[in-house]
Amino acid sequence: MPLKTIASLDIKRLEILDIDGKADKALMPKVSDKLLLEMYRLMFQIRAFDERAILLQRSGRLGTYPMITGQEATQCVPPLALKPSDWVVPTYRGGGVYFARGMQMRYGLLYWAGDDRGTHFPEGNNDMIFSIPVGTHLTQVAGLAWGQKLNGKGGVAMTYCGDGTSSKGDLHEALTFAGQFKLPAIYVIENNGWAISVPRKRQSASQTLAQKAWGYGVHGVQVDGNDALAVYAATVEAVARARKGEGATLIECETYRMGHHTTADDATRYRDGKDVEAWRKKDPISRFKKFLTAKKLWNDGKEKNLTAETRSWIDGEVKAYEEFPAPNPLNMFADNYDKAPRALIEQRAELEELLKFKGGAKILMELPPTEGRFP
Amino acid sequence: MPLKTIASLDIKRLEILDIDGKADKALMPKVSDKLLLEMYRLMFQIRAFDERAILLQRSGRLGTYPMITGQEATQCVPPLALKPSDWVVPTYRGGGVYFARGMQMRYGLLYWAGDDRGTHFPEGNNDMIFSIPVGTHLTQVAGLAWGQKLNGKGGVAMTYCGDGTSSKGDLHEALTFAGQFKLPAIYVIENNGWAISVPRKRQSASQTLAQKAWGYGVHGVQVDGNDALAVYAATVEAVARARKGEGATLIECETYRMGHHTTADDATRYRDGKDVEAWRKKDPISRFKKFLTAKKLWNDGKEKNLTAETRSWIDGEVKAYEEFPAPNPLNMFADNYDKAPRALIEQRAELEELLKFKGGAKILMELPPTEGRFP
Amino acid sequence: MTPKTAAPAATRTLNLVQAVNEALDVAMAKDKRVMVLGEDVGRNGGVFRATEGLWKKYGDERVVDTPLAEIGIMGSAIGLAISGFRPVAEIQFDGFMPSVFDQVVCHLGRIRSRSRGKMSVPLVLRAPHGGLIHAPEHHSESPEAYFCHTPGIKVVIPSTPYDAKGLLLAAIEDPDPVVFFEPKLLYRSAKGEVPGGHYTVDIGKARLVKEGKDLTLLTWGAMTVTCEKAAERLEREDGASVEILDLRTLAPLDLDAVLASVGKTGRCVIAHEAPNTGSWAAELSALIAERGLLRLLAPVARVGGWDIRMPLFRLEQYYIPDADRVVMAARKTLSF
Amino acid sequence: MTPKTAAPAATRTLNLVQAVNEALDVAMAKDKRVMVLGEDVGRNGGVFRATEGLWKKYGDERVVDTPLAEIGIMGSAIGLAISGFRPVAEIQFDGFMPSVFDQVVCHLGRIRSRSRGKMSVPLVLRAPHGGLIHAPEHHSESPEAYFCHTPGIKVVIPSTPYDAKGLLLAAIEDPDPVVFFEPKLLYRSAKGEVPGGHYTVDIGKARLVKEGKDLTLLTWGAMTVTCEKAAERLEREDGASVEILDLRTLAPLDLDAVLASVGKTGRCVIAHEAPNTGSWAAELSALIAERGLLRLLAPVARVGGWDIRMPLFRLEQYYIPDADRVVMAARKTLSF
Ligand SMILES: Cc1ncc(C[n+]2csc(CCOP(=O)(O)OP(=O)(O)O)c2C)c(N)n1
Ligand SMILES: Cc1ncc(C[n+]2csc(CCOP(=O)(O)OP(=O)(O)O)c2C)c(N)n1
Ligand SMILES: [Mg+2]
Ligand SMILES: [Mg+2]
Repeated sequence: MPLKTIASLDIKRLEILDIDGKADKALMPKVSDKLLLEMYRLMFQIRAFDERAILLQRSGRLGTYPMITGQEATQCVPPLALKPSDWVVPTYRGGGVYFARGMQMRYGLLYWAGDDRGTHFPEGNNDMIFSIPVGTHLTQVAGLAWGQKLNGKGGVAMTYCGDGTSSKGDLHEALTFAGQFKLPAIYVIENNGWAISVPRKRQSASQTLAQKAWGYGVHGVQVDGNDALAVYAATVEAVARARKGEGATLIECETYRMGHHTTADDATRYRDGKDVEAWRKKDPISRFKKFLTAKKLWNDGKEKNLTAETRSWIDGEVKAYEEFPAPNPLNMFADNYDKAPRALIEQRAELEELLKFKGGAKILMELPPTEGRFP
Repeated sequence: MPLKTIASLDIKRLEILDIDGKADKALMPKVSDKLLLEMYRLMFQIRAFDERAILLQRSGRLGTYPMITGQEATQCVPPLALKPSDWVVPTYRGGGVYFARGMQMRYGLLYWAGDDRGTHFPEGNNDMIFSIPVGTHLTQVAGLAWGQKLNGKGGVAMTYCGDGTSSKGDLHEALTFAGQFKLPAIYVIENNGWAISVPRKRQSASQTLAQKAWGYGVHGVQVDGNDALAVYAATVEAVARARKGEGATLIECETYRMGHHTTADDATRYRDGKDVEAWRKKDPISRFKKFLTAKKLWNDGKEKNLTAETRSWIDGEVKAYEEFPAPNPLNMFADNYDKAPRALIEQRAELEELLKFKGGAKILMELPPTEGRFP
Repeated sequence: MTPKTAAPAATRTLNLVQAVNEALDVAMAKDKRVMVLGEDVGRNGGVFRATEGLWKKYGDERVVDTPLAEIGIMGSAIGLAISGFRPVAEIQFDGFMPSVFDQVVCHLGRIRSRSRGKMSVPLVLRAPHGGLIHAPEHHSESPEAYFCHTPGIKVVIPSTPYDAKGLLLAAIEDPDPVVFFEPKLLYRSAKGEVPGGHYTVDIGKARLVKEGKDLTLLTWGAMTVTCEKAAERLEREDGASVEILDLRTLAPLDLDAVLASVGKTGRCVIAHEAPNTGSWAAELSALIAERGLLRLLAPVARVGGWDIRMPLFRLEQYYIPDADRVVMAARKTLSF
Repeated sequence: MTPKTAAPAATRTLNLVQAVNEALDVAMAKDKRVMVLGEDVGRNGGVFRATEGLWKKYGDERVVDTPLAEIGIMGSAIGLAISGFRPVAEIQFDGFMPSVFDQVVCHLGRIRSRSRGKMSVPLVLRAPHGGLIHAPEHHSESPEAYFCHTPGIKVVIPSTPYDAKGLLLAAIEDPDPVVFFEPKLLYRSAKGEVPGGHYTVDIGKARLVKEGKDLTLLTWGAMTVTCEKAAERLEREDGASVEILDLRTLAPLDLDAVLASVGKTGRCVIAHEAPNTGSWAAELSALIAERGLLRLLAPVARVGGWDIRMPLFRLEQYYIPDADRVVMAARKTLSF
């Protein structure tokens, strides 16, 4: 039936670097050679790190691990548009984000080995550990952005969620707040095509995920998530918008999960290898390498050095990780409250009693020193 | 930054009847004179009923009551596009919807008097009592629509939520399911400008609420919710879409809450009388009356008869409501399970003991008979 | 019951909702980081008027009418608290709290330990509590057990205006998250002397309402008043000496006070409004018997709501225990 | 433990997840109204393979991979159940159940009474339960207490393949909503004889794992196996005769079985995985002392998780009670 149009919306997609590494001059963002090389280093190193982490898991030296292979641009680039004092909250598939924020990867390994001491970020960074129940961090990040706004220092808050997670009501309430209060927030939907075994097209009938933004008065854009330059340009624009007090942005980064969901998953059960191969051509790293090489910023020699450098860096991180002594079981009672209530004091004593029951009176001496505050 | 547009959407608004009662011929839906008169009767009667209910509440003969004054078109018209076997789930502000579905209003009064026996719908209707925690019914209605789809008889499910409620994550997950599974669902957002004291513009930064549909692959449209013809046309189209298996529709009916939020609220604390006056000009009933009168379907004589008829109908409903005997306290234990577990049998006996303690041994004889199934 | 910080002389008679309102006012005046957010808490002053006047006084930035989205309220309050603010978030009714359980169970009490002490969440989650105000379904709930079973959070529920103000100020100043229940039946009916200005009542300490030798009535919230009525009858009609303990803080529990009282009387009736099975009263009954078995002269009795959906309000007085039910249970316990 | 309907001869050794899978298969073959919905339950067969093969066999319409939206899963399952279907909804891990509490607490168990018996919600909400599989945070939770405190729903948790199949079939056929927990530690480690075809195990009946005279170990889920180890040690090292009761159904509780066993032994240790305070063990401990005070020879002891966030998995074996902790508690109880 004919009627009058009262709102017109469109969704734009940003692509700058084609798969042969040619950049669209018109869209090229301002970015120094140094930063271009840093982007490459981060993507290159995190991929090598991921490969090693998978080997560690396969050989029983690490717990279940979520690799980011194929999503390096979406993960490593956005943090480069931020300050340490800006908040960043990735998802569990966030190794590249934390790495770009300067985290020592030994802690990432420690976390996935099931050790709480793995939750450890660089001093002065406003980094937060991800939420395992997906999406539950999204409204919290609205609060972090709100805090930045109230502090009035131009700080922002950036967070990630997956294509699957975009179906959670949490995103709706988070964007409602972000739009209503014009919060300096950047929501990156890392659309890697899959939510474990559920493909993007079975996740939502929405043509794009970026267009969800229009339902909240939030700016929305889709970018080629395997194109470091496009990801960078979109992030820089969103961060500028946020710092200027012009509100929140939803960036859908379209990328692809090249690996299994985690080392505990077997993607061959539910997806066709052909898609994976098709996406391999769009690989964010090789594409970016072609670009750097054409720009004479990169060559085989540099690649060889970086490869060697990376191997020894990873060896160092793995060694540091494996040298962590077993945690003292009593640590779990630390830092649950500013002041532990009576029940926890009793329960901790009961655990001590259990440890003695198991290992004899001297066991408490033999255990590593406790960490954290108690009571 | 320039980039390519990959998705576009226009949000349309439907208006047919102007405030002088002139209808736009081009948009006029097919509707019989009989149905036009039925629309008027329903709107006219429910308004009179509301006025009486408020008086009852003010004089202590009824509990807190949510009036619909000003929203008669949005409430009474959509059900007219449905069959009894289609599901309908209104909100607590749903008197007009239930009335249009044929409910005896004595039950509406009984419900708002705090009597569970007020939950009573016409035999054969697929009506459901509203959810007091707003929005929590929205995903349930997706399930009801899903059931209709699986039953393959062309049935649909229609539900309402307010502008405030549209901020709940429940709507997001409901529309995600409705879009993904192409459910025969109609979601009516009854945008009456207020969520208690919070005005629409402070509820969401989205230009319209209708455009939220776009984020789910659901059809969205805004209509003048005080225009019975526009509401009817939009509903008929949505129902047809649903019956044909073409998926769900989100209809934003823009109307206005002329009264307080409920009889427990005092709107003068937070809103300007001027807005209310401005909206009075757009009154759905007087506008529709002008239309009918111009069409020679209505005149003062008929109005006089309807007024008298309505008064005696209301008198009858109020009388019937007030003649309900007090409920037997033991009723509360009925119908909690198909078979009551041991604990409830013990607890019901304990209540009997309490009643005896209060009223003496014979009290149980004096109480009205119990209703419902137990154990 | 004595204020931690000496209270200014000026004390007036206030009701419970006025005491809550005054606590918020004092806290906001004292600490710029304190914010109030929720549905209708601003211009409208809250549906129970608990935030009356604050919006005018402290403005849009510190007294915020939020969209109708409880996960948004709870999650953004957590983010604000992590950022160094002191949000006081309101959920309009107890019955709507389940929509924030996800944030409460998965995050609220875990963030401090998950971050290994680097982060804390010093927020207060306020909500009205309990029934008997003739409200619709979901407006008369007592969900405390869900929160008390969740590690890392404190649960407080005052029953007097004095405690309401002092405990709310303590809750706002507490470095950890506090769920603060306000017995809505007492909002206007409970009146009492309340000092002006700032004072706090310690979280984690029960209030001895009255001393007694034969029986302990253990209770919280509006049921405290019901227990006072029941005790008065038991003393008059049965000549029993009844002690009443108002927990005030449910978690962390003032176990010393509970065990001391029941250790003395040997008999205990626990009265509360929630569905009895799996309620907080179960934890109390269990602890009393586990820790004081040999001092019990009779089984602990629980008087609570029935294990069913609370009926609409015409029958709510038969669902929520009244003085008669407490008296009945007390007599069985006394004559055991 | 004897099947209600005679089981066909053919019994094989299955593990617990295979038993769950077979129950779903039998139910779907028997009743066209039965549907399975959840995340990754279709083509992938569930992250634990509980729904393996069902999608191939019954197709897209009856085995549905849903979007990642738990409220949507729970709410639409409620709507489907009201419509006459028999949805079996899966929440992928216990730790994600809080996101459906809103539907569970506000609606799931209330719709029958709210509609005055006109509507019912015959659905099953399946979720893995408990810890010790070295999973990340929120993957090792035991949220049963939240559900057991909520009226109108049943809560079931088998610890053997035989019970898993028979109870799941009973749950699917039950006219009321059933929350069905599956101890994930036992998915593969618990093996046992399981009859082919259709049989049911009554909901609401505890399983006597072994008889004993001196002490009752009351437990459920994976902790049943821990209690068997502890009992074996107590009999060998202490010469104690230990009875083990596996509740199987938490709500409605088989109170007769509990009181009969503790009435006989006079001593009881309750072992479970959840944070102990406010847990279902509290309700059990309370009931035992309230109803059987004079038959208790020692205080009831609860052995549960600590009242803190469960640490990441390197320390989980110190959080979840092991046989040593049960033995320690049992010895104190026996020597009281
Ligand atoms: C609330 C919640 N439900 C379910 C899960 C189990 N789960 C873990 S990851 C995942 C898929 C997430 O997909 P997506 O959001 O696309 O992120 P991706 O894994 O692709 O990075 C699921 C269902 C969870 N962690 N939290
Ligand atoms: C989940 C939930 N939160 C809060 C409330 C309290 N409440 C009742 S009605 C209402 C406003 C609803 O506004 P809207 O959705 O626009 O519907 P309207 O009242 O205008 O018809 C609120 C906040 C509720 N009932 N449920
Ligand atoms: Mg994904
Ligand atoms: Mg409204």
